[in-house]
Amino acid sequence: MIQIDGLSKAFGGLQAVDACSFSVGKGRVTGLIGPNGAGKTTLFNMVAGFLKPDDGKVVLDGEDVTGLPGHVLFHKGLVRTFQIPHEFSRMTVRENLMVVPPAQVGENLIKSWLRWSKVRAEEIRVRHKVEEVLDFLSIDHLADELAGNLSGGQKKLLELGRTMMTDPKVVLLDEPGAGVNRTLLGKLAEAIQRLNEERGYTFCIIEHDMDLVSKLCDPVVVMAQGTVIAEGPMHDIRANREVQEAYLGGGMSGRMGHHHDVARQQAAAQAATLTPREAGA
Amino acid sequence: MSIASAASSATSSATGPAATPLVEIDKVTGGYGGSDILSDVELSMTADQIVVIIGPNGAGKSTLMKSVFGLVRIRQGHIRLDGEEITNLRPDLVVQKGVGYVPQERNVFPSMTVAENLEMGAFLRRDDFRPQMRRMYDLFPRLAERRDQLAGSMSGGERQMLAMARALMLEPRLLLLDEPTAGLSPLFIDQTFERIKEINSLGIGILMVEQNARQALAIADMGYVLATGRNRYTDTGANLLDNPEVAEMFLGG
Amino acid sequence: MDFLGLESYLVAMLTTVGIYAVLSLGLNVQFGLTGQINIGIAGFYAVGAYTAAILTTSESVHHLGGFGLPFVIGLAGAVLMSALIALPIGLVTIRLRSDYLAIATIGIAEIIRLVFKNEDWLSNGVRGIPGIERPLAGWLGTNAHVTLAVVLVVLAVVWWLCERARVSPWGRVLRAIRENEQGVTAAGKDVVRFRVQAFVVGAAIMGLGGALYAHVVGFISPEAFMPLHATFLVWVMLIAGGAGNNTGAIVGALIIWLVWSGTELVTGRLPPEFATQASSVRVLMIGVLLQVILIARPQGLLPERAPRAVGAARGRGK
Amino acid sequence: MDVVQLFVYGIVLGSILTLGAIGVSLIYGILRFAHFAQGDVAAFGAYIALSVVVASGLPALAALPVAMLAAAGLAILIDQTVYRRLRGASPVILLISSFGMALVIRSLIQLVWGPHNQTFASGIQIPYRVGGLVLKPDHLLIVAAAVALVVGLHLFLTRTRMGKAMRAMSDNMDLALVSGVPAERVVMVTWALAGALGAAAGVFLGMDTRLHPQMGWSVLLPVFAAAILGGIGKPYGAIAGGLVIGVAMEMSTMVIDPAYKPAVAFAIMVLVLVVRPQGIFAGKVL
Repeated sequence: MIQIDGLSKAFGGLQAVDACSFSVGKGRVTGLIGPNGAGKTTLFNMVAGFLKPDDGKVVLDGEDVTGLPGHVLFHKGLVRTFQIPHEFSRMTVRENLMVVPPAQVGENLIKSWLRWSKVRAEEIRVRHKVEEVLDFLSIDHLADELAGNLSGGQKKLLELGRTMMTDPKVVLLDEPGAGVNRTLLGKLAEAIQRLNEERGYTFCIIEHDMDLVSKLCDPVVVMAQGTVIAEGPMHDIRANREVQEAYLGGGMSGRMGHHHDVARQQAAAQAATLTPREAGA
Repeated sequence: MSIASAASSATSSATGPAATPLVEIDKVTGGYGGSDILSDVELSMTADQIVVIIGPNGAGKSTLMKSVFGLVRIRQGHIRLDGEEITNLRPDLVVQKGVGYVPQERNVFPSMTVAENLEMGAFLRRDDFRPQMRRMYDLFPRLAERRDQLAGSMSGGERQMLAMARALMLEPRLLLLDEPTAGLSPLFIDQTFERIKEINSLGIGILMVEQNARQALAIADMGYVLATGRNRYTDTGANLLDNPEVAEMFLGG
Repeated sequence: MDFLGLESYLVAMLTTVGIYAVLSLGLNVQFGLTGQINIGIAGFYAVGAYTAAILTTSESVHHLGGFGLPFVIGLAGAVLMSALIALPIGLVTIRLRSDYLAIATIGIAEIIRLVFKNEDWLSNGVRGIPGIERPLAGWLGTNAHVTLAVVLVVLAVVWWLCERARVSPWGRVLRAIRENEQGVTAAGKDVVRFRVQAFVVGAAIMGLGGALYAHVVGFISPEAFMPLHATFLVWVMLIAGGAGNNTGAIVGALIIWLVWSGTELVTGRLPPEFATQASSVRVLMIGVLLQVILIARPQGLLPERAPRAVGAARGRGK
Repeated sequence: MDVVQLFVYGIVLGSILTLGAIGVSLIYGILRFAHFAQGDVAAFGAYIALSVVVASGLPALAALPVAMLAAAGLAILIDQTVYRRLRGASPVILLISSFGMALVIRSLIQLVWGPHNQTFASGIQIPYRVGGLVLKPDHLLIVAAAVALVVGLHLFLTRTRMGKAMRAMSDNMDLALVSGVPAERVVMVTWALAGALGAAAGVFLGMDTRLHPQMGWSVLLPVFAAAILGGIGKPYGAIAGGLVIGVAMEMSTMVIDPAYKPAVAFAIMVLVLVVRPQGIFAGKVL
């Protein structure tokens, strides 16, 4: 569904994403994990059109969409959520969802004034869709609540709900589990799973909660230092030495082959500090 | 190896398990706003130690550190500094009690000079702080070279040095470091860890959160591994490095 | 005061309230729905007033026109002209942060006022344009009751248009932009387009208010478009009534005008030598009232309420 | 008129705008809102000076300290009675509040001193003639006093404990607070400085032209244009911004009707906001 090919982005001197390539399979739930600063969110922002890549290509369903702005990609079926929920606080949950469907007749003010019956008919359709979404997420009791009053977890559900208001080809979720309590997390996971299985949604998820990742995602892509270091089912990823090293911060020296001196120094420093431990053990 | 014996064997100069710990975090539960992030977390360290907190994202590492500094609402449990209760004390009062804190980001005054940043670090001092400033320039020669340069124009590594020096201006007993090597190049990471060891050798306790677990544990006396807001493993840095479960835990094992 | 005196006083007062209510509704589209701070209401108000005056007065050597066109054409021209002036301003300034937009609109209003003050060929400068006929005078006469009725009809139409705009998907996008712009972009909407539309629609309504004013008063000059009456009172009205609430905008206009003219009753009792001081006392009191509202009830008398969803189970819905 | 002559007038106006713009920038740097009553605080200062001049017969410059003190007091008073209660509210609310406060101050001025134009000194000053240049003694005084005030402010910001605390707070609020900077005291000093510098701007404006209750409002736009040009929140930028706007406004009279001078300030401001919203002189900050 999405092919990411050699995508790169540098901020100042820091190479945040470095020739990153992988693909998100149609109908799959692809997990994207990696230690902090691995470049996951930067990658997401580039794919979703919120950042322009320095180099590389993003192909969505066969079409080159590299560098297109966010609201254009939205209409091409690529929808994203944010790590920090971007809800409309002083609007009800229902209104939050009703904003989303594209090209509503009533978004034209003149038509809202003159063609109200048409606008009204569409509003009723959108409203039914909202009810369906709220029902699906089992937050229908919150429909008339102001979004600003929701808990962190409920806001995350609302973010997911917004993606369901269109018929997206692919949904990018940025840390859907962060700040969500256990009960709601179960609900969220179930919703993602059902959307994938029953409706064939394609997902790509950045997530730090490994339980959630292993429950939902296959395959899992691991990024470190701006590039993909492993890809496969979570089971294999866990056992992967390189991935473990990346999470411990030791993977770096291996990757810094072109900085021979630094790498050697580091190796020496590590060897030196390891010696007493071995002696002690 | 038991925790107690690990601690005493790891730090040859330790005054023994009976001495009052510099910091004692005693079954702390708390977080921001309504929800708890930490549950029943325990930690204890002496003044001569470097203690590292590691764990997967969202484990509550930074939150634990901020709880010492009064930036987190603690619902249950106690935090003591040299036996004195500092639970939920206001941050600037915690500073006055001898705790320096270096946040991960926005940790300098970018449009003030290096020297002025150090002065701001000493803002609460009424006595002559120039000797301490000279000591900081000795410890961080790079800062001495750039004393009249704006902090905002310095590299990430230099800024980290400045942030540490600034926090040391009040001559704290304890220095809290929140991911001091985040975003630094490997060369600066090494330098930063070197400086941290030096600071510790001056008799200042170091409590830090690090992503760069391997290198941090290598210089640590004790390591605390947190997961989902709870203590998961506590052992000497060396033992934790050796423990394959720790690595797997990062991946949700 | 005898009955007739009281009655004519009430009619005149309600007419003024009607004009202010139109301005307040215009500001509500910009600030209440979209969160745009326009401190240049006076500018669009003036454009509307001068446009209507030039279009409807009989030919004069002192200013452009007049063209002697009917009242309704004058209104339409006022709306169109203020929208046309607002469009380029909107396109240039709309991406600005709210406080920058505020200072920019002050500048716009000031420049518009300077143009009317200095360009004699256009507006007869400080001497102003006299002889603007009462609304529909040729048809219904110059009766004050007719004038009031016309103003109230226009107000009712504007209220209806604003209310429809608010509950429509268009208004929903505006309110969403006010709350979180990035979230609206992520929902595929072109934020800039909507913001410009809101600014232009609000300005057009203010222009309409200006046209009404010109016809009600019969004479306009740059003095009438100083920021105090034309901008500040409108802001106090909308804040007091409830930003985001169209009915609140009207109620606010009524109440604040009552207070404003009430203060005149108080200061009117002062000896005549204090006449100039008296007007200052009134502004002072309104200024203090605004501070009290902002501190004690920032949401206003009638706070914003979510529009009832179309097709909801209750009411006539499906 | 001669280009050089207009340039000199521009410098004079620029000095006045600079003082006002520094006040706006200081307030923005610490409290993060655009203070729309700054012009009227300046006008208040000018009128206080007028009262002193009338009562004592001293020249306006001698009344400056009293005016600055009074305006500082007024600024602290409005902060303590109104803005303090709105801290934590959105900047939009504070902005509207300050817009209302501007009118309160203006009507107070009108109430106390009347609505008419007034001047500090009647009679015509005998100008110095240097080459073809006409220099009024007041102009020299204004520029000299403005330079002295700016230097004084610079010394305060860079040499004193409180000045450094102010810069620290504007730079990184959280870090300043944990460093033990007394926030409310800094806020009060900020208001005092902004009020005092505003009063100086008002007095100089009154010396240069005349006093009238609208003077604060009419100078607000160029003052903000100067602050924005210099990068709002950055007092050193405000100096450059003020001079650029002042000179541009005066020089523009060669090509356009002098009545449209405010439009020049506006045009420069909009250009800056659209092309470079962080200000032309970003980088050199408080």
